[in-house]
Amino acid sequence: MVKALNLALRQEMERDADVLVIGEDVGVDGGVFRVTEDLHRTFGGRRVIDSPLAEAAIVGTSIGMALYGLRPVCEIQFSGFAFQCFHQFENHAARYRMRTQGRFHVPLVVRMPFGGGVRALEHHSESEEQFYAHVPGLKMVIPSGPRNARALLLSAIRDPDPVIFFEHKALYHASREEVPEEPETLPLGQAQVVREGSAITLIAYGAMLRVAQEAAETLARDDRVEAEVIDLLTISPLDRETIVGSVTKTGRAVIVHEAPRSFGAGAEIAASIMEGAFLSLEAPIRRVAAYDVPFVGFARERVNVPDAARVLAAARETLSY
Amino acid sequence: MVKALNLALRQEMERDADVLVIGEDVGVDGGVFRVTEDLHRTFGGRRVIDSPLAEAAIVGTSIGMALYGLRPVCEIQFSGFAFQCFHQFENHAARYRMRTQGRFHVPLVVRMPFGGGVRALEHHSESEEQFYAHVPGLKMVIPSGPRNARALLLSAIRDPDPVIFFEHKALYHASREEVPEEPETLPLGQAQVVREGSAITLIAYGAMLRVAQEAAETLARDDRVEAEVIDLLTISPLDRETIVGSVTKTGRAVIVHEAPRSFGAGAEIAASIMEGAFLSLEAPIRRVAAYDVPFVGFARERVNVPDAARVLAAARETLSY
Amino acid sequence: MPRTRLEPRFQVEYLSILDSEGNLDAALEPDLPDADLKRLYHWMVLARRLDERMVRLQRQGRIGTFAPIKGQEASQLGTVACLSPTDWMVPSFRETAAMIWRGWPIEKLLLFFSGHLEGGQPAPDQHDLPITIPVATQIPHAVGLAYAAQYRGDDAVVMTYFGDGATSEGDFHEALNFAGVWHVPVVFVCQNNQWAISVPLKKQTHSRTIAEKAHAYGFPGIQVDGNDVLAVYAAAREAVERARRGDGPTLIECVTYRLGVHTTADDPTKYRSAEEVAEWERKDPLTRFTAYLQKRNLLEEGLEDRVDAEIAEAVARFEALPPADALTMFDHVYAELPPHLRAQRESLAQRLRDGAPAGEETRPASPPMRGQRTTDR
Amino acid sequence: MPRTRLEPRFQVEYLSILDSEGNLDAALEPDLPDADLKRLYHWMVLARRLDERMVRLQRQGRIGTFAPIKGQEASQLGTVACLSPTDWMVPSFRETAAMIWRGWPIEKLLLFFSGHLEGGQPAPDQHDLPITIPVATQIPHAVGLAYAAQYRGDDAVVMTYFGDGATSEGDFHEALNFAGVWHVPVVFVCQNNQWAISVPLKKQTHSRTIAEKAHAYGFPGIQVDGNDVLAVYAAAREAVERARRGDGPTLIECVTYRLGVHTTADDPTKYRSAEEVAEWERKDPLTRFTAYLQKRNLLEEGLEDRVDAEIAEAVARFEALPPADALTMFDHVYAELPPHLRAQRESLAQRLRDGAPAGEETRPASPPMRGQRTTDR
Ligand SMILES: Cc1ncc(C[n+]2csc(CCOP(=O)(O)OP(=O)(O)O)c2C)c(N)n1
Ligand SMILES: Cc1ncc(C[n+]2csc(CCOP(=O)(O)OP(=O)(O)O)c2C)c(N)n1
Ligand SMILES: [Mg+2]
Ligand SMILES: [Mg+2]
Repeated sequence: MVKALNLALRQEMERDADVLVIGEDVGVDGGVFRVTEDLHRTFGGRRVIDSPLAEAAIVGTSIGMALYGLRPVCEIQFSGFAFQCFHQFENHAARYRMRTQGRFHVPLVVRMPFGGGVRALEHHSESEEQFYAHVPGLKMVIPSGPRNARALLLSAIRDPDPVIFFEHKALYHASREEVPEEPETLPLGQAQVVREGSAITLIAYGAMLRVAQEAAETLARDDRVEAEVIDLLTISPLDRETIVGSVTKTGRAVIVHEAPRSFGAGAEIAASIMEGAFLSLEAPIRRVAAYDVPFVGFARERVNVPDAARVLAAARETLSY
Repeated sequence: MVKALNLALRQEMERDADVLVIGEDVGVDGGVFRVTEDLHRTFGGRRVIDSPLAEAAIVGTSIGMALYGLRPVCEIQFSGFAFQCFHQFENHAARYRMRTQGRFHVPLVVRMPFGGGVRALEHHSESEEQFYAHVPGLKMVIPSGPRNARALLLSAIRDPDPVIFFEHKALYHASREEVPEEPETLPLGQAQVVREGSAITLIAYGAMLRVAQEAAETLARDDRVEAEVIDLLTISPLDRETIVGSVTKTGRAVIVHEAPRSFGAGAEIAASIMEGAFLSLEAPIRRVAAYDVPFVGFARERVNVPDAARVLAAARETLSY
Repeated sequence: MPRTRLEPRFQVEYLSILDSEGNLDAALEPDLPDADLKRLYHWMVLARRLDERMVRLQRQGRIGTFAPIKGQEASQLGTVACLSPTDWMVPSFRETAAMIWRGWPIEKLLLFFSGHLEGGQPAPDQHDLPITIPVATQIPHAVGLAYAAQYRGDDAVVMTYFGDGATSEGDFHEALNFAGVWHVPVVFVCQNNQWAISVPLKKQTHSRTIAEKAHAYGFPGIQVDGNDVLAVYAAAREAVERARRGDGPTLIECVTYRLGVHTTADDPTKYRSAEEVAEWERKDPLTRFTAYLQKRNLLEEGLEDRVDAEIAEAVARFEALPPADALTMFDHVYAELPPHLRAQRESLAQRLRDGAPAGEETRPASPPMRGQRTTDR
Repeated sequence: MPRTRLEPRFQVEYLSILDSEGNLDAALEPDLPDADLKRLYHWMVLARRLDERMVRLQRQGRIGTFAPIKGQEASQLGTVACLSPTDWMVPSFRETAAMIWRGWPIEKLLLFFSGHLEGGQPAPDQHDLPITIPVATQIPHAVGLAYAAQYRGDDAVVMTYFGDGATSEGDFHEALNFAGVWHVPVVFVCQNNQWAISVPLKKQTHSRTIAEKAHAYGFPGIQVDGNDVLAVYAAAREAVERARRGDGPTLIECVTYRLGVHTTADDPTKYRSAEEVAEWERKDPLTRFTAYLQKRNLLEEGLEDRVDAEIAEAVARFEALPPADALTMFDHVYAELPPHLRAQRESLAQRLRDGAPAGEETRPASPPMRGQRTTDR
């Protein structure tokens, strides 16, 4: 996925001189995950900015650049350090369009590695999508693989509004896929049905998509049950139509995410399904998520991050409800 | 409610020399809402600290004081400015107990005025409880009137863990009630059934409780329908037992909050009800909340903040579902 | 080299040209054409009268809470007067004088302070950001604008305003540090009015001056008598020229005073003495500038009346404006309306058709910025 | 007083006592008993050998990513040696030397860096905070501890560590400003190792020294040769005494160098030259101190071997520790387990009874702090 993201950045920067990259170690070093590799060499230090170590100013100055008409793509080195700039998102990035009644807007993309399962230390393993999803004016995007990552990043950069773009660390190198050379985009705000089924709907995003798919494959193989799998891709604005449409058909749903369960994104998805498909529901919607605990240390992480076995168990309970 | 909160602070400071107050304008000025009125005169500037204008340091230094064994009560002047210190909540206040496996903990209370309906400017009218509710290790408390505000603040100060304490601006002076002189506490994490009913459950907190009660009264008067009304008091940890128990009885629920609807606290409440009372549900759970828009300006606020009419409409639809 | 002193790269200077009696240090007098002096004076008077009028409007419940500028006119106009229209102005929440100079219609300000977002909309050709309420958070935006101007090769300077209290915020520090590293064309104007609501400067920072904080970021800072419009103008012109030349940022500390309330919800008698206020009233920037123009014979007859008429017309235009259309709240969340907002818009439309009250209740509550009064008055 | 210069209240000094050849400025030599010098040396050697050993352990996949300290031993030990056990030490994530001096068992550090929270638990009587990963966020905690000590009337000084990059964060600024206003007993130790991962100091700040940033907060700052343990010790003792006397905070800038990788996931050849590294290797704090003790005849036979044995035993103890008990993850979220966590604990217990794998997969992935390697090696 790293190469796909790098390709998207390179092509957009070639296409549009207003696109620039800013963050900690994104320049000479090419980013700690190498997503911005070689961009500094190609486009120079004024377009690929090694910033001082200050998240609020990375985002705050990028907002200023965006107000001027540039299209900055920020990198926050890890999503766990983005609370340092959260006020710039909530106070400003999300609000300038409204505040100025359309006179200004903020075409900003903020990329962040997120998620666990990579034996990382505290603040390097968490999933914070919910905090962004609850801020009107922001868009919250999470790709699940190289090809949609590249297409969604392209769309995010071209989008006139601020987009928080989460990249799952476990997918950076693990996830490999053919990515066409010519630019592709994917519309923000649209989920994808990546597996058709009629018995139950499994909803996931990021690295959890693979987990959901594994569970679906086992269900098909061992239980002779066809599960439909939805890849959200955009968390907010949430594509309720696709989700509700699917559950109206299947009557059952399991939601999977890595963030702590309580007050997480799964709650909104569940509530939206209940509102939209109430009469079709055959069983309570289940959420498979991390426990409601702070970072547990990677020695204990494996039992906390949802795996196929947990999704499978939840799906079977739902099916036999 | 201002006097009740002031009483709680004064009595706890008299009782326990480790309790101190810190924030912007909390000292000589007595706080912009007068909640800390006269504490500076009584306890002096070392215990009632007029801090420099920096939220992250107010909370960050308070965490240090709490780690030392003191019990700081911070005031963030408006909840809209607490994103400046959100990283100190999420990175640290919520985690020190876990991080040190119990060697340290953070007995910290952070008071913040929140909520709309007071003709205030941007960042002075929002409701951010959801952001705190999703952080494991924090507690999120919202009183609905003078007496429970006083009792909950007492409990929060005595609680060994960090408590975010939201005070609704519209209740500061509007809401009046007898408050006994001798200290009262209320357990954190417990909701209250403030009105018994069997037909539908209305769930609210803060200033929305009054709105829900009005709707319940109208239902009783005009529709001859008895609604049960639950005052959450603590948002997190959420008292699912009380909520689920009530809806198991009534089979119908409407949740009311001022925060934007999507990915808000109402989603968790709805999802929890669905998980806990699925077979009792007669109708989809409705959420009455603000629209998913940034601050609209107080000239338009009235149509955005939920009122009794909206709750009533939602309740009637639910009842006739 | 055991224990050696490192020579400081910068020194802090204090600049004052016109003292409180209107006496001049002719050597430093900026060469301003009479027309410009008159213009400055016109706006100083307009700003003062408008400020007083707005306080009355607020007391009458005709607008909401706002932050008066009385006493800070010279700090704002002396600095903003050095900008050209294509330069950028980034205000905080107490820049009425700077904003009207930059062409904000008075009625827009009134709209803003009566809760209409329309009041925050700059004109299409206006290079100003709107009022920012979270203290210091606009400073990085100014630095980003300056970076963008430099990146595009545009000849634009950015000037941003904030108070003494703002210097304690992390955003102030991070933004000035970026500006120093990037060497961008930005001028930081700190209106040190001695107070952050009830917190005096000595509780705000132990630094002797705010100006010297610039040295931590590797660029010059200067302290100027902020009630001396000539000194402010001279310092600002120097800083703007430095920025335009490509010689980087400057921090200007305008030593001034908030003669009025913090906001119309504030009661300063709780935290400061009448003596202190009286002492600063003797340093009023307006009387001082008047005395100077008097000596130079540049005072115009009936200026106050013309200014008051100008204000009266704006107030009339403001009060003639139609009530807010609630449905427009969905127009500027995103460039395009997503499905869930389309649905929410439709349900609000339905509520309004069903007769839900669209506007605000007409109770004369007077809300925060600083807020206790909202609820007990 | 038209345009006048304000005399600076402080000056920045640079302190160096022992140069890279081990030559001494006798006038400034701190009067340290031989025993203390030997003790310092012992810990310097231990820190160096442990660091090297930990890198090997990480390469072998026996611990996870960590941040080596090679080259910064003098900065850490010269400062921490000035604290008494009842003083407080607040580290960032690169203070192995300071931490072991403060009594952290080596096996706890190894536990920490292999993903066990048990490794972050200070002893009941230990006045240290655990490793903090978010840059600069621990600095306000140190100021709060100092305020609390002063409030309680305890005779305790707080020392906190951070890097050059940390000085760009808002939390650094806000914390130092509070410390200046509150005049609390805290010593800020900045290990300026020239790099923040790949970002060199000149891209980090345009300030000439980090030491002078203290002036913005109204207290002294001093720059010291951070590879000269005697100079570091002298400066730190001065600062600790100042704090204990009640004369407020000090910022110490230790000019040093990270000789190794940023973390074991980092590849410094991408951003810095072998020449630069070689040049700093000539300034190695250990060789320098060795030369000095040599001259004073204070070197002990077989110290390396004794130190290596000490390390080997700790590693053995570490590897003999039982695997993590997954269920304890619920024990320290709150003082009491709320109902929803009781339920979650029960369901995890059930999963484990049903044979869910408790521990981590034993693949040799090597994760961040700095992270690209986690996934492509
Ligand atoms: C981040 C933030 N915290 C708190 C406030 C509340 N508040 C509004 S103005 C103010 C004082 C500002 O003081 P200063 O920066 O000196 O500006 P002045 O009001 O004196 O012009 C405060 C605390 C705010 N608006 N933003
Ligand atoms: C708030 C925050 N942002 C980013 C990071 C990622 N990160 C870890 S160490 C580091 C560089 C720190 O540089 P410096 O302060 O000089 O300390 P050093 O690593 O040189 O000891 C960065 C950017 C972090 N840990 N915390
Ligand atoms: Mg001020
Ligand atoms: Mg460094």
